[in-house]
Amino acid sequence: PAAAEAADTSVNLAFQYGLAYAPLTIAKEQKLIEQAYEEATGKTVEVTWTQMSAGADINTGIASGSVQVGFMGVGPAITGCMSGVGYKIFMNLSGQEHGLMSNREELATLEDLVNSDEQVALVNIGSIQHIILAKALEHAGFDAHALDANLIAMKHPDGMTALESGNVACHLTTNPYIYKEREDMEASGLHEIEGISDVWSADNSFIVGVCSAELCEEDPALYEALCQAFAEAIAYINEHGEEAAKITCEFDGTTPEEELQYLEAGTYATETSGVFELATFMAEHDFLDTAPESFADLAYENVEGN
Amino acid sequence: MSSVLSIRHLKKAYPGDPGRSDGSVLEDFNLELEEREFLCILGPSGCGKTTLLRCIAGFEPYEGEIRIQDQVKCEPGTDRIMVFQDFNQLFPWKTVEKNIQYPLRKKGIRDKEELEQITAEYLEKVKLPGTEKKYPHQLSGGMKQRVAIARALALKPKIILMDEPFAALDAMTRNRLQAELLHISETEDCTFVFITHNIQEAIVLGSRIILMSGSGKVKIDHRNTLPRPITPSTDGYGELWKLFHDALEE
Amino acid sequence: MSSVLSIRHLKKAYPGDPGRSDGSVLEDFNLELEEREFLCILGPSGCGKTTLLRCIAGFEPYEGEIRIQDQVKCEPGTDRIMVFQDFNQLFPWKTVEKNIQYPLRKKGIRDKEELEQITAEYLEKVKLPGTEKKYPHQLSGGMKQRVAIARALALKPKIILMDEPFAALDAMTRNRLQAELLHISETEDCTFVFITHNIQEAIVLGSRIILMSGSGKVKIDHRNTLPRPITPSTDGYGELWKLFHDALEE
Amino acid sequence: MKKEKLQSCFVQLVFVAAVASVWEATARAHIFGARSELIFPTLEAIGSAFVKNFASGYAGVSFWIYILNSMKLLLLGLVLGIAGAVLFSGLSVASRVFYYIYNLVVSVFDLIPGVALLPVIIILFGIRPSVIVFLVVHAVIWPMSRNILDGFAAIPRIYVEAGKNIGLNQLELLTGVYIPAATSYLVSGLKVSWARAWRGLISAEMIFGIASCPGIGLYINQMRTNMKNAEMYATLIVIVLIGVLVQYGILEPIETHTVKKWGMTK
Amino acid sequence: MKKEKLQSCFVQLVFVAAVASVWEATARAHIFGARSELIFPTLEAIGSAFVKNFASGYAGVSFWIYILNSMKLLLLGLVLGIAGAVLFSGLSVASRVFYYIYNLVVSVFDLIPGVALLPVIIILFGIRPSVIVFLVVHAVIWPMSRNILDGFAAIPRIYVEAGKNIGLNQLELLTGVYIPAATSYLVSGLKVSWARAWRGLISAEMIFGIASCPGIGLYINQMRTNMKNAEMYATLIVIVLIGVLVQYGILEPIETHTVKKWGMTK
Ligand SMILES: Nc1ncnc2c1ncn2[C@@H]1O[C@H](COP(=O)(O)OP(=O)(O)OP(=O)(O)O)[C@@H](O)[C@H]1O
Ligand SMILES: Nc1ncnc2c1ncn2[C@@H]1O[C@H](COP(=O)(O)OP(=O)(O)OP(=O)(O)O)[C@@H](O)[C@H]1O
Ligand SMILES: [Mg+2]
Ligand SMILES: [Mg+2]
Repeated sequence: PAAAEAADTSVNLAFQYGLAYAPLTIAKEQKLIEQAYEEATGKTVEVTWTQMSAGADINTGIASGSVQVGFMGVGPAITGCMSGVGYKIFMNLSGQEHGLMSNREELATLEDLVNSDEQVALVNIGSIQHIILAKALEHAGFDAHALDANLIAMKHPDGMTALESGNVACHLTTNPYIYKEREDMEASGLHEIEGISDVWSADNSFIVGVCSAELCEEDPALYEALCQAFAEAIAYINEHGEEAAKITCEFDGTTPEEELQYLEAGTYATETSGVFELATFMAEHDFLDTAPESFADLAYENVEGN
Repeated sequence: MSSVLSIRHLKKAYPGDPGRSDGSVLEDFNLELEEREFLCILGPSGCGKTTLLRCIAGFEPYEGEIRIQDQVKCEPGTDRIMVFQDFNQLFPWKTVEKNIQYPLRKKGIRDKEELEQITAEYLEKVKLPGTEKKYPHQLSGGMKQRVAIARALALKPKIILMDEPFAALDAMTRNRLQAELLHISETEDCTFVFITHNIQEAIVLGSRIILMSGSGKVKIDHRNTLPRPITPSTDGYGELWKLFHDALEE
Repeated sequence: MSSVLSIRHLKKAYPGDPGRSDGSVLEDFNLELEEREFLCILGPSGCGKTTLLRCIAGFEPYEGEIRIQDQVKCEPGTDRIMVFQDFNQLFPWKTVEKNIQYPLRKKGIRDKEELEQITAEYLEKVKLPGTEKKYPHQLSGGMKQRVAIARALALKPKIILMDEPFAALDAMTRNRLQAELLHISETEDCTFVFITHNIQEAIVLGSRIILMSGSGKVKIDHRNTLPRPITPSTDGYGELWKLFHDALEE
Repeated sequence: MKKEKLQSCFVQLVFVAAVASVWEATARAHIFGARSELIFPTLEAIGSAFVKNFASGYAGVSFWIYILNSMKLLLLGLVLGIAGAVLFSGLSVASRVFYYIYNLVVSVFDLIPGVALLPVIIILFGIRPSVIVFLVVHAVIWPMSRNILDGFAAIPRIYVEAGKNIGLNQLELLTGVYIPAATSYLVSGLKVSWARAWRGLISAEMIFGIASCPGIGLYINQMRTNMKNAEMYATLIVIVLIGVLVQYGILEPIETHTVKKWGMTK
Repeated sequence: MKKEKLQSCFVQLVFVAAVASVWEATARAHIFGARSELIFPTLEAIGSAFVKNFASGYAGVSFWIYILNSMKLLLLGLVLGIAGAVLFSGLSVASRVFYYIYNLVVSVFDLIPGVALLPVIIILFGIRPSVIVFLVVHAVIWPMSRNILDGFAAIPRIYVEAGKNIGLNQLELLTGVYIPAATSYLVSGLKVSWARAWRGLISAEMIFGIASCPGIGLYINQMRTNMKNAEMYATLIVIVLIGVLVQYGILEPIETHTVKKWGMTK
């Protein structure tokens, strides 16, 4: 703490819970930001990590200036960019596979689902999972909002509990829950409803990092260090999967083997993918008030991707 | 006449309170009360009169045996109705009228007119007509006591336990209520246990008078044979008064 | 002697209560009390005695004027200490001792020994030595009243307002406390307003006796000139007693 | 009485006006950086969001529907919670053994956050609005029980004795003595419970949103997610208005017509 | 007294054993599908998770640290909340105008869920542990104030009059009469507040976990996210144990040494 007080500058980072945030754990544990900043400038930086359970709180934190950097689902990030919270995407963090699982035999396809009044659990109404479902529906030739009235918002683990105990018909979820549910296919009589992977894969940007405009403009050195540190963390996961899994498994409550499997199933990369397209889709289907004109409305110049 | 109340070897000590030297308020207290007796209890303040009454009423745990009409009773019941010493014994959430009628209802009287008639009758007896709709907090101390007396009398219990019921009343009201009690005692099948500090009152009312010593023992147990109605000018009144007065002075 | 208490055109009605026919408990009530007088108030139950005392003490809003030593006082204060009619006036969270000492402390007496000495002295006066460490709920009704009396007397206020303080006491204790009050009244600079239902008590104690009618008016205002100490055998006692007794009977 | 009521209204209005002015001044001062307006909207923005809420609703659903849905679940949960509290506290009066158990149950369950119970609730109740009702009950029943239990313990002994004396049985004692004598505790408990129920409902709807039965909690959550702070505050105002209305329109009159009338409270 | 205590302990133990058996039977019946064990773990699993919690902690941080961090924030919030409630309720006794205002403030703020205040709190306090403290205060101060205000209103008039009579000023009246006379309300309020504080803390830490100061709420949230229900229940047991310990170890003795000793409650 004594050293921290003497730090030349400081930065507050906020993120959420789950495997998708694994690179942050690496960066935090290996103090990559501190190192990168010191190498570049010779000065020290104090980094505070806060875990919040909703992207909305991170948005408020950034808007009020008490948080400078946040990581969240691409959905809230796009909303934040367009509603003037004062940040843009400064890098991609990860992409994760999504899937729609069901415990009702009669629900084999999206069409069956649309024609039934069975319920679909997902993490939040208006969340990225909701948008993915809308995309899948549109892709399959239905109205994007055809299932809106059937949605049940609950946290991933609660959704899994509900699905496996037969209390909800379908659950749209992501890594690692989707894998656990797939593992249970035999035993619980679950099956997957196709259609999600057609419109969304682990290659799509799922979690992105956003950075306040102030930090980006006023402290380019720190901004650079952040970019560099997270790029390193991502590279570490991709190149030293086993070591990375050993570090992060404890946080995710898994064994290193399981963790490695999960990490490998995700895509960890700095380039965004499909963000602008997603934003356009959101604007077209009432998930967003104002449509971005170009990718530059959503991301800083240094960001590669679309 | 059979014994309506029989107390044998009653011992009462309050928990966590060493009490008197012998450690209890009442010890080896014995009393046999016959039907339709009017027992008055005299005794210095703090000698255990209220405690005795509370044991009879069934509000306190005790050692020994208390029998009502030959049955051991440890729980409170409608056969023994208590008029407490405390001014706040009426239910503050009920009007005077309802305070009187509620126990009657529980006793099985449901007819509205009958209830009203009884209420009026007993309020008349305690000189409180017109207070039916008042709440207890709107009454004076003496008025509250009188409503409590009316409530008890209206129930016509086997035994009435009264703890200084007239202490807060002026002489005239007191006289009237004394006459009322005497009348009830003479005409109805009712036994009284009546605590008072007023020797005159004890002599006027009691067919039997007990005087307790400061240590909770029965010091005098006197059967009052003066011819009724008793007034200070009745023959023998003076000696009796002196007997109790001197015993209290000791 | 100057007027220590002066009540002019006092009118008191309880809100939401039509009260008597004229709509108020007290109306155009006037009273001048000189220093070191001992005023006893008699009156039928419910006539407004307590109400009067509460107005003087400053616990009730009223119309008219009440002056204490020539100053208009509407708020309660330590110059007028009240002993309530209710048994539960002691602070239940304080022991007997602390109940007596707390007001003394507030009055500025901090010395522990002095406090203990005063406590012992006044508990002795009310015949309750040895109860220092008890809580009020462990006392009998009469004992609570006596502690409240001790608490008030220990404070040595200018005016003591007492609402039937001896009602729950046996004859002997009552006599002893009457003597105590007379002694205080003779030796100390203290004015008493004392409500009682006992005509004898009023005559024995009062240097002045007021009898209120059932409608809250002053019916008799008598300066008691019998030579002290007054006993029932004092010359003129009989007539005086009859005067008040008959007035109450009406 | 009447005068006091007026005076109290006046003071409260002045106070509300003062708070509103301070808010407005803060909002206009733009002291929270460039995005001040977003996170600290002006009264005007909140006001027009208020109007817009009612006028257009959200996601094609009228705002009234949100309110109605919430009120339905809220009232159901509140009634069940209060009834349960009264029932179990009543049983505690009748049986000492039950009292020991219930006292422990209240102490334990009052400590457990609703979210932690969610898995169990989902298993037991399925995915239905009843889950929210259950969470509201969970928010209400324990503090209410605590108030009732403690209120029952604190009623003057003489009333219970007077009740037993006139031959009341356990049930009659409960309804005829314990409940009226503890009314001031009960009313206090009702006030706390009413607030608990609102808070419980909002949090329940925020962690567990049912699209087919959307409530105010879901609405607030949507507004938060979409960074519509003005709308969020406007919705809060609606919640507060309903809450205060109930407090001053229902709970205070109850107080006036019971404990105040009986001289049991000031 | 002593005997009653023993009896109560015995009854409660029997009850806990009964509940545990039912839980165990349900868990062993495997009635909740393939992952029944995960969703509804056996006592053995919970027990070993309990041991593991303490033995190895989580993410390299000892479990004690989580407890300690939480307790620190909890106590701070609790003390501030209670002190604030006493202070403001006290002022309400002294000034009628203040009473009107405070009564309104309590009614309004008690209705607002902590999450909804979060934006304002974040703006005012930034992202710091003090936000959690603030949320705990918010959970405690309003119900506590309600209890105190109502308790003050319900104390028998004669005590206040006796107090005024012996010349107590407003402050002395408060400490010398109002507070002791309302003790049974205060203790009841303390019990409710203590539970409120725990629940408030857990929810606060669940929506707002600070990695540098991780608390039990963060821990529970992690366990939930990782589908470690056994660990979650084990943590709940810790919460309940601490809560019940305080209730029976601190709050009940307070009751025994005040209102019970004074004969003001049974
Ligand atoms: N709840 C109690 N706990 C402990 N001691 C008590 C309790 N109630 C009464 N006592 C004690 O028991 C004794 C007798 O009390 P009791 O009330 O029976 O007296 P009493 O004869 O009715 O007196 P009084 O004429 O003053 O009403 C007293 O010494 C009193 O201190
Ligand atoms: N708080 C109140 N609200 C309404 N009416 C009241 C209130 N207090 C007293 N009264 C009424 O005022 C009248 C006088 O009451 P007060 O208590 O002064 O009588 P009192 O002379 O002291 O009688 P007692 O000798 O019985 O104590 C009574 O008729 C009573 O009903
Ligand atoms: Mg007695
Ligand atoms: Mg009176």
